[in-house]
Amino acid sequence: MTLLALILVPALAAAGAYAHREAAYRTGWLVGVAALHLALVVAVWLAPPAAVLGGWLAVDALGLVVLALVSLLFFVVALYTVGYLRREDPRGGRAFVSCLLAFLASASLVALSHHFALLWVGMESTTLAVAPLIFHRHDRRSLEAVWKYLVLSSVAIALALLGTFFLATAQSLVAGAGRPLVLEDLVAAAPRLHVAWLRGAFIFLLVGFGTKMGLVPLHTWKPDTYGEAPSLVGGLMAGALASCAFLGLARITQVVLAAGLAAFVRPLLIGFGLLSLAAAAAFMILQSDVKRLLAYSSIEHTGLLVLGLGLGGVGPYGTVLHVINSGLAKVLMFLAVGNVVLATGTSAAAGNRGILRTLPVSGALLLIGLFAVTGSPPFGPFVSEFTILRAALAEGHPWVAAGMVALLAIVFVGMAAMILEMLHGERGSAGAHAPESGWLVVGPAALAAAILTLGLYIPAPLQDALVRAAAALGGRAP
Amino acid sequence: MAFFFAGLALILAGGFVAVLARRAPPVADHLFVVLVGLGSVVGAVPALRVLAGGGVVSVSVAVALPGGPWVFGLDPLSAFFVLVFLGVGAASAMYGVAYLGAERGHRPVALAHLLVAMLIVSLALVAAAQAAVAFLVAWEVMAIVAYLLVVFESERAEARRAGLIYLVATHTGTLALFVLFATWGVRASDLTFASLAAVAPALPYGGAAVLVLGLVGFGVKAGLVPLHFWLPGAHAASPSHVSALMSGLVIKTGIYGLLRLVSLLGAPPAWWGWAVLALGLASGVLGVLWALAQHDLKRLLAYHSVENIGIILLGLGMGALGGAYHVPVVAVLGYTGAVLHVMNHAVFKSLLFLGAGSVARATGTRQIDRLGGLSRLMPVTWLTFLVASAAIVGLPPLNGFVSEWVVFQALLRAGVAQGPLRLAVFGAAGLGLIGALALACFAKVDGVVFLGRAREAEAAAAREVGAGMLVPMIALALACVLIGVAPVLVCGPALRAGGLVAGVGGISGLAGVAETVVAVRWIAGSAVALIAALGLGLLLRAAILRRRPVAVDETWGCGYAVPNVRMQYTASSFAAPLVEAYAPLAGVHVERSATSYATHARDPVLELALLRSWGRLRTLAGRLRPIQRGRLHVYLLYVVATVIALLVYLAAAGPAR
Amino acid sequence: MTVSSVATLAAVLSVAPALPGLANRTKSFLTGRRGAPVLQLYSDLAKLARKGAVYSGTTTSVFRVAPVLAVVSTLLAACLLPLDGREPVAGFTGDIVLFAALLALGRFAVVLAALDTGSSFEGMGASREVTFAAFAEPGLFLCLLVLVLATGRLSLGGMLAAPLANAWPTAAPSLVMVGISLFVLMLAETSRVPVDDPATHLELTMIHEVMVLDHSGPDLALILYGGALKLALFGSLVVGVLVPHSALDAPAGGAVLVVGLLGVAAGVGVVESVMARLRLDRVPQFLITASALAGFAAILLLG
Amino acid sequence: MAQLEAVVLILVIVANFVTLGTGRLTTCIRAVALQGFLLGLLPVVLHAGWSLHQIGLAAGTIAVKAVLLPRFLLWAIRETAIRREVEPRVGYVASLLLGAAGLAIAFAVAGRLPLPEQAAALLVPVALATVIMGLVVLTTRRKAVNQVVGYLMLENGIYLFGLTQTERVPFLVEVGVLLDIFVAVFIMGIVVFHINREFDSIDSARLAELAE
Repeated sequence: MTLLALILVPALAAAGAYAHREAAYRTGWLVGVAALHLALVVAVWLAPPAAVLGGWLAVDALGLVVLALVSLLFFVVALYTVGYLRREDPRGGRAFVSCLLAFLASASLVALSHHFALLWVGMESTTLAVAPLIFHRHDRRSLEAVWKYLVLSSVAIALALLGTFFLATAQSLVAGAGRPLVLEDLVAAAPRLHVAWLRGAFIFLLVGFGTKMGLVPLHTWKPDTYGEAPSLVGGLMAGALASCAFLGLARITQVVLAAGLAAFVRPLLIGFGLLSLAAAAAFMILQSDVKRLLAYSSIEHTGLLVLGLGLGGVGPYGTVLHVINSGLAKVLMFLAVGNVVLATGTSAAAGNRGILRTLPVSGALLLIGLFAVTGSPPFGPFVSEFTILRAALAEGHPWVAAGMVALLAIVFVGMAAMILEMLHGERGSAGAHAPESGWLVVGPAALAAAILTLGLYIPAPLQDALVRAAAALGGRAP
Repeated sequence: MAFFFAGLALILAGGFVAVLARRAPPVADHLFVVLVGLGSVVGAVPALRVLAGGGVVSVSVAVALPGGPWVFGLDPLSAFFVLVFLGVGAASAMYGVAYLGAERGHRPVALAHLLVAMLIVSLALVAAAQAAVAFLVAWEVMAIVAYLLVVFESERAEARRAGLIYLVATHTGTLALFVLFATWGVRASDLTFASLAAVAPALPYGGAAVLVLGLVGFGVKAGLVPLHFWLPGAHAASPSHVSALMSGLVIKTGIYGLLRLVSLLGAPPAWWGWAVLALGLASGVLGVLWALAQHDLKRLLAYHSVENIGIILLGLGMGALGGAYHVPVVAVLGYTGAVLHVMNHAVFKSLLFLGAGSVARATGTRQIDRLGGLSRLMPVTWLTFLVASAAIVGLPPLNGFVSEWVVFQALLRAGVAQGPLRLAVFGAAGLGLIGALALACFAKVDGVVFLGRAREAEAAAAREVGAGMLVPMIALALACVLIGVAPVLVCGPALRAGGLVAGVGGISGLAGVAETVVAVRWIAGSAVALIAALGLGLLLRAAILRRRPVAVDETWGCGYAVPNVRMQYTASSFAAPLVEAYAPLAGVHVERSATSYATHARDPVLELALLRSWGRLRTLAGRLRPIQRGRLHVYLLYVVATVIALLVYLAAAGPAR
Repeated sequence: MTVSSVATLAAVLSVAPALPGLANRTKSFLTGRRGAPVLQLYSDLAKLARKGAVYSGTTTSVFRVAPVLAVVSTLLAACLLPLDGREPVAGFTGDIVLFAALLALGRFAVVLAALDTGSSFEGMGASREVTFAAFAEPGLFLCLLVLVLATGRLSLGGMLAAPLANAWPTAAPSLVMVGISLFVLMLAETSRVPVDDPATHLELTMIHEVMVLDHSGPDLALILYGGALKLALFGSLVVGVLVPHSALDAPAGGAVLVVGLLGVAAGVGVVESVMARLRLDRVPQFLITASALAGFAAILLLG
Repeated sequence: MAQLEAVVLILVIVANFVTLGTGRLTTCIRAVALQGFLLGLLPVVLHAGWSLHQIGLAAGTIAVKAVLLPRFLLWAIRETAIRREVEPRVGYVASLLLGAAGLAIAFAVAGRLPLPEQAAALLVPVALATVIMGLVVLTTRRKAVNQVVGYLMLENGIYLFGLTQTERVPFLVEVGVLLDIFVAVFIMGIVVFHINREFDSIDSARLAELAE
């Protein structure tokens, strides 16, 4: 029941939020539901319930990690939303909260699905739930952004559906392969599944979910969308939505690896990983808009995720850990940048200077976020990136390691050059700055603390989940 | 180890007190000074015990992170560095309190104190870490904190630029270290140093990859040529006590890293030793040549750090070569010289930067050619600065001579060895050249800044700085003299550290080492003799002159009737013959006309190589822009093309699993 | 420290002021003039020591300490040389570095004193001094390391005594080259033609002389004596390398040295009379040639 | 039944070619609506049994794909009074040729694929061809509405392929899929409507302000 509640509570709450006219009530509702969801996740973590709906909804380590991350990030974003909605009043404010909650419901569905078609439904729902959030300004630029996002995501996700059907076909061609499209049965029967169809399924699901993750060259919607969406939505997309999309890719990878197709998929994943890193690095060093910069940073991290997944060894462990770490770091960055944009009204780097002096708390958080997101010790992403690097070297890919490190260096230059100039630079014409409200900084501050903690210490339950998730993805604990 | 951590905690507490009590500056300042001082003393206790011959101590923290437990420990090498870091760190931090006091109104001074405390703590932890992940964490915290201190005066574009270049350089170096430890740890059970040392013999190609990565990763931090490009800007842009910390201590962590690498890896192959020796020579000679061409006092001192890193590397390279050619005396002396020069350079270079800070505070400028005659107005600063400059030049009876002497011993002993190692003896000539050039440069600095007459009004109006700044400077100057006069105090510990790196057990059993220990006593004796003879000579001179008429007049103007201050020889002119002789090597641009003469030093690595390559990279990246022109149908085509490419891959994959 | 080493040192100290005089006298003789007496410097020193002093108001104590330091450091350096051919007054493994450092200390003091006056002429002299020193220093080290390579000893006392005599049969070409190289370096270090001209009267062309323009009285005496001592010091090195006399008895060894020194001084005079002064920008080439010669000598020994 | 099935599938192909070849937006939309209707018929045609599952699916498909979405799109272009021409980036003839090539590829590929026995011989190639032609429309048409049409074609093709797996994909999931597609097109329609109001055109080529 808990599993169903995780999906239904936010879904019903979305409808409930739409029904209420009073804005203050809606934000309270949002925070309450987010807290409840988080509590439910904790309960699930402490006592994992049995699968429901004939095995369609279940928890395993990988899903749990993503679910917990989504829930935590959503809670932080919900707190931020309280402060945000006091400062900005998006058109169609009622739909804003509803769409956020709908996103939570569909993301939870993705995290809990152990059925590929259901997973697809959840994934498409997340796409659609987010679209109105991007569009809330109703101006030309956000229109363009949402249009590109919608078309590209929908086309990609349609291809993922085709891949799902391929997977079903691969399963249907062998007798006794268990329940259709249920993850556990697919994994169990994987060695017997039809190879050609399985490979085809992987390719289409890779394109589909890869687009949602933002793998190069399927990433084109990301900078536009992240650049135009409100920062908290950008954060949610970069932190939670991308993690869900990664989960989809991880699920099919689980099946193909179990089928013994490692030699087929690993070069693909490594190739996409490096390509994404390279393109992100190239576009970052020319960037002039901080939110677009963050979008490319997100693409970079996506590249690292698939890279770790493709490397094997301790790579998958690093990847799953990096899902958490990069998710936290990206939301931290987006929310801190959000505060800056709220104060100055622009996300152009040139329009934001001397943030550490005008917005000391947000500035400090942005600074921490910069070092965290670029994988500097002692922050969490360092641990995961370092693990992925170790995987590259241990699995005999020294050139991949060299490329990865060289690109990370370029990425660092790109990010540091812009963000540090924003933090320290001289203010030209300073606008009026509202003081930083507690709602706007408590969430990112908590994230910063969490990232620092994960860089120094991984709690035992999390460690346990990571090891099991890595094992499911063909990896081992470092 | 309890004392060690307690000391670090006290230092950190001092930093936090400075922030928390910032509304009551006198209280905060005093508490900060007391806590940092106390913490340094307490934290140094275990290090002293180890260096005095006590056993190696360590403590292991089981963290649930990939890479195994975090081990912190003190062996002679770590202990030596910890001692340097805490001692010089505390002196600089105390100086900083008085130095920054004037800026309390418009800059977050309390935060700077906290950052300095954090910097000292992270430095000590870098030296004490005995596990890769703990090391990297301490390493990067140190780098980031140092960055924040470099951009303390962030309203100046110069500081921001220097800070960014520093940060990028150090982060790139850190990335190289990531690869280093990841490569090394491929076969190790975890990433503690003990496990890494255990698998060292199995590394492919004798650990060539690790050694090269170490040179890059640690080399950036140490600032060896050509990886020094970040150093002058960062050191010049920082507040002066931070420059002292950066130049005296932070860059030494790069040397520590190399020494630690060698101690874990075992004797490196000969090619590495030759490479380090060559890099050391290049850094030493080019560093001092670039320094000669500088006009900014702090930039000049920064380039001297490059030079001294070169000297340290000469020692390190000799250590490696001694190990590679199985001449343990050379190995031990080389490493010992390196370690000793680390300490000495930390002392006199931080003192020089503090002196430069006092000059800048008192006059408001760092331009050497605007200064002059400060020795009368700032006698204590002058005296300490003079001691430090004589020390950095390597003159007896001061500490710089002692460590350069040890490095010379390693170089010369290579000459009396057998085989290809003898070739290294030419390094001695190089070191001689470096010393002579350094003498020229510090004659210029001392002469133009402190002697003669003030060239501009700001120098004429200078006043001696307060006691808060003078006391740390005097302490460091006394340390220069003490080590110079009683080198026995530090040579024993340094030999232990050097012996550890060289992997030689009973170092005192080596004939050459015993000889060196005897020679060090002779050096002490000669220092005393020199001081005594000088004193005697001065007394004699005073006695003679007491009965003679002594007049005071103008400087002899060679017949020119009205000499004025503008006629004094400037720093540019002073250095001109040398700078011009080496101009092609040093990338110096000379501008001269009938009435003026000016040299412009551009850092060839930064300006000519790196920034140009970066520009090219940006141009290249710019060519990729058309990929994202905003056209949705093109984006859709990418999706289609990806599908097609993947299907082709699928078709090529063949039927097998 | 032996009686003979101290006695020889004393002898060298007392002979030193005669050396510049002898060099000048030789030069005068060869150029057909009478010239000043050989012992002129003794009377100069005596006269200066009796005088008072005039100081520039710009100068500080640096200016007053420097002459003493210059003499003291040269003196201590002389203690390291085995003047009698067998043993120095004091010495230890690796003292060749101390030797070079003591000479550098003296130079540092004199240069700072020059800068202390604030005079553009003295600044110019100081600039030239450190410049040429920077070219001479590697040469000195190369010479010393040739001796290290030839004898296997790291102390001046060791290498210039018996081991050097033993090395002559095998390393003669190298040692001759080092002797020449040291002679050239001596010309530079002691400001003789062709590097500098002690007899010039135009400040703009001076190196050493212009640095000490402001010194007067006893200070100037110290400077002059220090210069003479430096000549004796390098002369002893040259003699020690070219004429190993460790096999002789103490008085004989000392006598060989003194005679050798006089010979070196005469040699300086000969050089001064046959060579013109080099243009300032040619001096580095001259010194580099000397260094190269020593470097070549070292390579010969390594081969 | 086999002939009926073949007729339906051929009509699907015809609808594809009409979409590719016509110059009128409304024709495009109507062709896709026809396709949706045919898709609704197919489960019934393929599997003679009249299970509740199949009827429900057929009804839902026809309601969404043949009625609701086309009407909504027609409303959107009528409300915004846009010009009704297709304005392709690639000419009609070229589009048709591309479609034909896609059809050929689809048949060639499908012939080599190992298929479940129950799948009809024509179904898979037609599905793949529809997918390809949907992608052709998506990438060669200027107008936003037209791209929605392309997306619908793509979805239809995938739906056709899914028909080989109907008994393996549960009803609930199919409803979910259908609902998702409906919402997707609905939101796209709204966006198209807004685009037109903001830009006075639904030429998606004008939407290139966000770029590097």
